[in-house]
Amino acid sequence: YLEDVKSQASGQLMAAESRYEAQRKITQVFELEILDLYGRLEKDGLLRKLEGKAEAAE
Amino acid sequence: YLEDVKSQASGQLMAAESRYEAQRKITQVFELEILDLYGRLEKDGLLRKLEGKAEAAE
Amino acid sequence: MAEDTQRNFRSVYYEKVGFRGVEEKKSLEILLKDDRLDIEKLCTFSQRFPLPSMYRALVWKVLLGILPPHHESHAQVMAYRKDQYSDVLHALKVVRFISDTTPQVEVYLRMYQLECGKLPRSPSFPLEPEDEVFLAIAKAMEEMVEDSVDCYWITRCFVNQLNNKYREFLPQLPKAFEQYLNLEDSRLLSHLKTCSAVSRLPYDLWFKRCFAGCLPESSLQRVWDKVVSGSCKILVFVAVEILITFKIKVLALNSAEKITKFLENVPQDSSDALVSKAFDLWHKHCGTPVHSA
Repeated sequence: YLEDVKSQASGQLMAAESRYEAQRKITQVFELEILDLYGRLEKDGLLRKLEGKAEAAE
Repeated sequence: YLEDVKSQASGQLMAAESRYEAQRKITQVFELEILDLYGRLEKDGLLRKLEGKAEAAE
Repeated sequence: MAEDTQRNFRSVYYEKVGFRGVEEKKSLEILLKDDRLDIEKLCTFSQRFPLPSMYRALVWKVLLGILPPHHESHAQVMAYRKDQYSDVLHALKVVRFISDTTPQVEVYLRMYQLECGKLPRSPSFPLEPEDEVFLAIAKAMEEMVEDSVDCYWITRCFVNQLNNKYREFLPQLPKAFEQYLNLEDSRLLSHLKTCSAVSRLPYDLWFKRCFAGCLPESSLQRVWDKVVSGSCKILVFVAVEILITFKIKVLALNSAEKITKFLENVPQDSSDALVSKAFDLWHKHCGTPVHSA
């Protein structure tokens, strides 16, 4: 019976851990996405600046 | 002893649950950041388009 | 004694009119009533009998470890599984990797990739061969499992089983195929050899995709009952039986290309009988698993 209790608990625990692991993977993906988006924003900003200069030079 | 095992198991499960909750909070913060960055990128894109049009109209 | 005769008569009668599974269904229901499901007995049952459709998803989930053996925890564990499913699904939408128009099987693939830490940087990157395998299996699974949470989890664990538990066995299946085909019909094998077709047979379709996209789902799920419950060798006998069933056609084809092309698109109208015969072959060569229930 003791084994039974243990195995039941471990079944639940494993599912809970797996849900947590997925959440961690999501955080990692979000982190990369944020970096990527900042990169794009900076590139955009730079581009606008360059365009602005180009216009001014015309 | 059985009670011991049970309480240990429920402790572990609760720990897993709270780790999940903590990770979810992080994910949620990141999610807001992503939404914000997308918003800025889109505004930028729109702005550039408008500027482009304005120039063309000049 | 009289009762026995009557019961046998009834079984035979059911068999004739197509209710062959009545006795089997009852014995499965007894197994499923246990507070703590006996995984070994469920495996043996699935190895021996086709699972009744209404219990297939449940038994698969238990055998694949999606649900634990204890009935009492099923609701709680399934709630965790559902959370995980919606968390991952939502995350993919946030990063705009999927949209409302993304085909369901591709959604499953992206979810799986995210969970494995293998999500590519952009959805427009070309798919790897293993992704195509996942998609083919997910597509077939969609036809078998109605609920999308169940479908994702079963596909994910089915694919994991192929990649882990069966990792070492799957590459040996082409050799085994050749061996059993030789035992069953050596003339067919020598024809394949003459055409240099042996090394070019659709092994990926057979042994990586487990016939997903090759057999109709109604027959395929009976094969997958065996794969889920522990036998990947059944795949060999399905392949052998395909060759035997379409022997005349195959013997008439004289190039490896034509043979492979034909085998990749075999007619599907007799699939159910084909699968039954493949089971007979399997039992003949590997014995019948003892049903201890």
